[in-house]
Amino acid sequence: MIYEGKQKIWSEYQKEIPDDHYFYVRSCIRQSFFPASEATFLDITRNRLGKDIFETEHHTTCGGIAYHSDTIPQETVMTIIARQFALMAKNGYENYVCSCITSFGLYCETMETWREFPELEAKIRENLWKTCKLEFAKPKFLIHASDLIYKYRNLIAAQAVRKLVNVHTGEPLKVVEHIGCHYSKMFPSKGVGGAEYPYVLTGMIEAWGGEIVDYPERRHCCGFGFRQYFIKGNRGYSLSNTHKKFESMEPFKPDLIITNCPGCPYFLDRWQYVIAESTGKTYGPDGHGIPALTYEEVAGLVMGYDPWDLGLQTHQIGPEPLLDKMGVEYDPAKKYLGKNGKNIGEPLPCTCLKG
Amino acid sequence: MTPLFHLLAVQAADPEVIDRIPSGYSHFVIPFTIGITFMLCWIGVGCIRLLAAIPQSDRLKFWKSLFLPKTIIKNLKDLFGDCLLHVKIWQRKPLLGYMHSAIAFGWFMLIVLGHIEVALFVPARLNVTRGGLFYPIFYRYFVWMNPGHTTLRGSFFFFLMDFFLLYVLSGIALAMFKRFRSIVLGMRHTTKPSLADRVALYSLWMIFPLRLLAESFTADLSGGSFLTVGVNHFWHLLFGDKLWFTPCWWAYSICLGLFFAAMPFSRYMHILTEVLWILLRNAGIQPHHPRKGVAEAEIYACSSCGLCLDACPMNVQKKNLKYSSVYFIRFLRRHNEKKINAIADKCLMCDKCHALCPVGVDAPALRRAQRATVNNSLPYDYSYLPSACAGQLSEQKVLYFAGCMTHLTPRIIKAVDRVFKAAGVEYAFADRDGGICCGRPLMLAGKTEAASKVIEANKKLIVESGCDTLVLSCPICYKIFKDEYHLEGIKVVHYTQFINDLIASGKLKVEKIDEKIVYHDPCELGRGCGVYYEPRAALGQAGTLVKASKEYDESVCCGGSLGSLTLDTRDRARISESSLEILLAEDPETIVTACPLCLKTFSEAVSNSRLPRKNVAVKDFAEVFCR
Amino acid sequence: MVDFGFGLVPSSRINLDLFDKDKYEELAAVEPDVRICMACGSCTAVCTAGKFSTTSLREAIEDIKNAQPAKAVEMLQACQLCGKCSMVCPRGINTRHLILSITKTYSTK
Amino acid sequence: MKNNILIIGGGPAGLEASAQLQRMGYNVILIEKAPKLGGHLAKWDRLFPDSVPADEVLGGLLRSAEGVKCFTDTDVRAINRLDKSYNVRLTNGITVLSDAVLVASGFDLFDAVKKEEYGYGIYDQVMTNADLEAYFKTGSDKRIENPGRIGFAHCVGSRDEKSGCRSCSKVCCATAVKQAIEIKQAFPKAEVYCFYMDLRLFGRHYEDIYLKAQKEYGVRFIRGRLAEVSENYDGTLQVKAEDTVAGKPLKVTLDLLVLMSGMRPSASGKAIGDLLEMTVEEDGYFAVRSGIAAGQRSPIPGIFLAGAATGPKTLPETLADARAAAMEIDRYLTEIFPDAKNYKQLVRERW
Repeated sequence: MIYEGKQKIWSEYQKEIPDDHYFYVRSCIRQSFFPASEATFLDITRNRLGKDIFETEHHTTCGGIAYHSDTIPQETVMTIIARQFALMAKNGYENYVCSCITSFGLYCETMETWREFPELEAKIRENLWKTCKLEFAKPKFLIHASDLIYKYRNLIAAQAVRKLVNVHTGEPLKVVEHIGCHYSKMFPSKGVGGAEYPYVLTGMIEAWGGEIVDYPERRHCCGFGFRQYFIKGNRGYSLSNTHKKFESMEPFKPDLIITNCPGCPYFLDRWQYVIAESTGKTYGPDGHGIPALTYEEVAGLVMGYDPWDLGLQTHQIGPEPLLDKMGVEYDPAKKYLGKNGKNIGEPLPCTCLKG
Repeated sequence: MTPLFHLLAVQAADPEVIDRIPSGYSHFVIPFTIGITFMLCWIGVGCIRLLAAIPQSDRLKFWKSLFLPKTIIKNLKDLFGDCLLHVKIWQRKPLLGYMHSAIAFGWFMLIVLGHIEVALFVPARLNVTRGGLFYPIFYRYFVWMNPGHTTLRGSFFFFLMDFFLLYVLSGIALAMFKRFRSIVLGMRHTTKPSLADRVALYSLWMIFPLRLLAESFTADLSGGSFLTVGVNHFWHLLFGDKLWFTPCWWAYSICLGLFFAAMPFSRYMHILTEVLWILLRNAGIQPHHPRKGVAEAEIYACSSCGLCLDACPMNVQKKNLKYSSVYFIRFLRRHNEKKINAIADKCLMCDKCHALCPVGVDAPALRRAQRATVNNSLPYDYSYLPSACAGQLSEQKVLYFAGCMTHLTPRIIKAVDRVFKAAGVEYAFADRDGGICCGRPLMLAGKTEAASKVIEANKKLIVESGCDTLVLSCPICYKIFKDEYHLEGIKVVHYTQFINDLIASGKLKVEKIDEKIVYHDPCELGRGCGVYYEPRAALGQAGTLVKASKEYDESVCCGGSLGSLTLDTRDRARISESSLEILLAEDPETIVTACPLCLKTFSEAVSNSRLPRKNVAVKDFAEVFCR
Repeated sequence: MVDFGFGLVPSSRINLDLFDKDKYEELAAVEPDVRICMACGSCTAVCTAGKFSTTSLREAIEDIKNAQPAKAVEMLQACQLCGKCSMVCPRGINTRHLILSITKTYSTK
Repeated sequence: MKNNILIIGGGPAGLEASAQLQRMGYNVILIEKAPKLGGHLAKWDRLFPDSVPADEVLGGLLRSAEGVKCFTDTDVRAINRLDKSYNVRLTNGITVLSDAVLVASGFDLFDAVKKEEYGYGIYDQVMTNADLEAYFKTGSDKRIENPGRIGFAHCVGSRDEKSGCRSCSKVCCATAVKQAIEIKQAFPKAEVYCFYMDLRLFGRHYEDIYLKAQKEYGVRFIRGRLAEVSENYDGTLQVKAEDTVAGKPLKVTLDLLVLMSGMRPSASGKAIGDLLEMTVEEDGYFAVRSGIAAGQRSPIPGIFLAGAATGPKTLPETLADARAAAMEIDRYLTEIFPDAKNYKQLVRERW
């Protein structure tokens, strides 16, 4: 691997990310899968970095899942998106930050479509007026939440209490980065580092002291694939795709997977369990899995957040070996206690996969 | 010195023959006795083994055949004609025929007459316990001719013995000459002899000159005729009375011994095995295995004469000589599996070697059997056959089956249709939309079991069509439909025959035009099915038929044959070219053939070959009758 | 093991890393023509058996080269050795011998 | 009077045209921006289809062009069109008054880095056709150490609108087949795969080397564009393509991947074109008066074109094109140029 070659490509895919005043929209599924991630994001940006970041309870789904499952037409989706933009404008913001990759891709797609077909934009404007009596303004900057963390990666590193380093060996942790497909594969120029060698997560890992693992199937989808997962008859394909990725990364012995998409950490996490329980194969050391975390969780870990506040207990793959490696202190007794101190319920033990 | 007139004396008084060596034994007979005993044991054991390897039913058939008058006559005719007189060689190459018959028949007569002499003059010596094995052979050594009691009978035998000895010697002289200049005897290629062959060959060459030497040395004592006595006089003139006849008899015996000892390992085994093979062949027994049973007889019946070398179409290139039948049989004999398979697969199966073989060794059948040992067990899946043959054919008396290859030469289908229409023949087209294969290629490749499945499916289709005549334009199909389909009540004809009948019965009018036509005999049609006459008769009506330099059963394969599994395109092209040359001997304007493969091959060869003549037309048989 | 009602799906992907070179060389030694196919498909187009089954010599050669010999062997079982393919092959491949050789070399029976 | 002719580009086309024009008695000035004459030919080891040494061919070209005024390391600084002639200022300070200008600016090899998914410049074991030729010439390249499996990716930067090139580069298929054979000769035990979309082996003997590669060298040709390359743990490459003949996705591990970089219009040629205000077509190559009947004449009178400046060409095509250009220049300088009175009329009729 020639690092300079990659740097050359990264230098060609740089993206302008605004400094402050962001309009934040959450992800439908992240809120239920890993709710602490978005909370951590807001906490870091607002309280640790001191940025103005606004969110409104009126925003809705972008319609992306329905769109990619071919259940609603494009114009409907565009109108939903136009409404979100209207909310942003109404609240006086022009830097649109989304938590979801599907949304990000869809926003990019919509804006590009409008650019190519202005008559469609006019029609959507009309639709939005007819349905909601709202007028929208297109965002000046459309960015993904991970772009923001990428932008402030060095500030975060400066505030970090620990690095992505194995405290026992002193070796940097080996990190697999997994970018959501819709982040830059559709529009390479919209993503930091482009589509082939995306830099957005790599930049964070490098800044926080980890070592990036470049495994052969890194470009591939996590396996979610919308219709592949939603329809049970296709679910084997979803699983097989994830399996292919793990088979490919296995020889590199990664300590951690970092993701920036709602579905990816979920499927890279849960499918490890399914693979283990149905085939007996595990990919981490000693029957453990490889933890698949969100970038906010990783940022939180280096910044010294409590792992249970970061929601690491909501992962199927137990984070403890990783926490031990990083030297993170945690109270095992509090793992399944909610914010209110009550037990949130514990998963049953697995047969093959070690907690 | 025996005065000459004694030999001519008419009066005879007892005893005419006196034991010169009363014991009837001398040490010099040992080499011969060992040799012949070894050989007889070998052949005895071999015969038993061979007959044991034949299936029970075939063995029964064989024994029965020996007592059927019809086969007895045929056996006698073949044994005399093929083994002794070599009629088949005489027919094609007279000088070579003379050579073979001189050695075989001459030697045979020497042995028979020798035994008759012993039987007449010293009958007691025929007893095995009294030297019956060697005594008749070395008769002249052991006896003393009573000079005062020679008879006409005795002289007659002396004369015959000398005559046949001379006859054999002339054959041997030709054989020696052939070793060095085979072309004089009509053979372009001869076989490469193996070590045992060489030992046997040189012993054989030596046997008869030594016999002449030995017998001529003793001719003044034990009698002789014009040759031995004449030579005897010469020796006396040359050496006086000091004749070393014991060393000569030793040498003679050693050569005989060597020859017989080497015989089982050499080509000369054929002299005896041929008899068994002819008997088995005439009993109608087919080989089931390339090496065992009948095949063994066939293998050992091969005299390695090499006539098949020149016959083989592959041998336009010297590098392919090694694939000839004679070597195939030699390697079968030696159990050289690797070479056997390579040679078996290479053959075009044109059957010419079989047609020309002096002893009728069916090498292509052995090759097929050899292929079957490898290929018959290969997996196949013809589960689609029922659906492939499911269609309903329109009911017509005449059914035409084009076959796979004909579908690649649609001109044949078109021509057949036009001829049939012109002659008012109503017919159904069995495979208009493409049918399945006839099974012959599978058969040729040794996949007999798979072939039977294809045959079964086609047979059903044909029987259910309700036709009474099946016309085939492809000789490959024709061969297998005729031999293996057993379509009772349905006349299976090749379109050359059918069209010839149409012309003969006046249904098809043919206008004779001034066109020089040469007819190529497709292998499967000519040698395969014996159809030589009808196509020529029909073509004679349409134009001037000229000769090819080789035709009928000597016709050369076009090179496109499906028989070969491994012959490559370049080798095939060379064969096509030489085959074309043969056809163009009398400068015809048109080459006519009656096989889709030959048609395609020649059409391409005419334009691709390096031959100067490119304007010759290649036509299908039917096309001639619809111009 | 838990039955989730779904599981790993066998991959249809060709993995050339599984290609058995020795075996292929064994085949190429008996029938070198296997090397020169240019996948024009003439053989498949004229195939007598191909009209009634899914057999294709072109595809079988591909399968051999793509490390899927079992597919090739199975496909070629429908062949009747009629030889039409050898007549139309532009490269003059000895198709029938190739078919027999593939079956011989790769058949597990 | 001897006319001055300026030839821009000292590759095969420029050299051949110089030699021809010099033979005709013209005063030829050849400029080359590189320090050495020969263009891409000087960097190549052997040439398809017969593997003739490139040095031999270049040597021949140089010998026949002996006596031509040559400026290497020289580019054009400015060009003014006078009445009929061109006043050309060179970067070495010399000014040439030229009656005809031949642009033989050739081509650039596609920068394989731009095909990011192939990882040239990123993965250790990826090289280009030019790198491989350099290896054949020098015998050393750290990427080549007894490779077991070698892949050739055809059409890198050719027939790829995303790389900005719709058309075929014409020479890569034959080059790939040639290099596949040569690498097999160097490493007989290696397995060689060529990933192609169409094999465009149109020239005489080209099909022969294709057959030779299959038959004698066992090169495997896979119809499918190489789509993705990644690096394995051990530094080997995992490449993916579709075998479009089999209709199945395919992957294979390679020890070496050679990218067949195609031809792109020469960047420095384009700069000269800009100075001359020459028309460039959509594909980036210079426009000609007529692609069929006047392939060596630019739309501007007195400006001629030869070689790959007007699109991808094989070497023999380039040389033939250069000879044709020489003939065209001669025709122009004898039939049109001298007639000062009717010059414009003649140009209208005959250019």
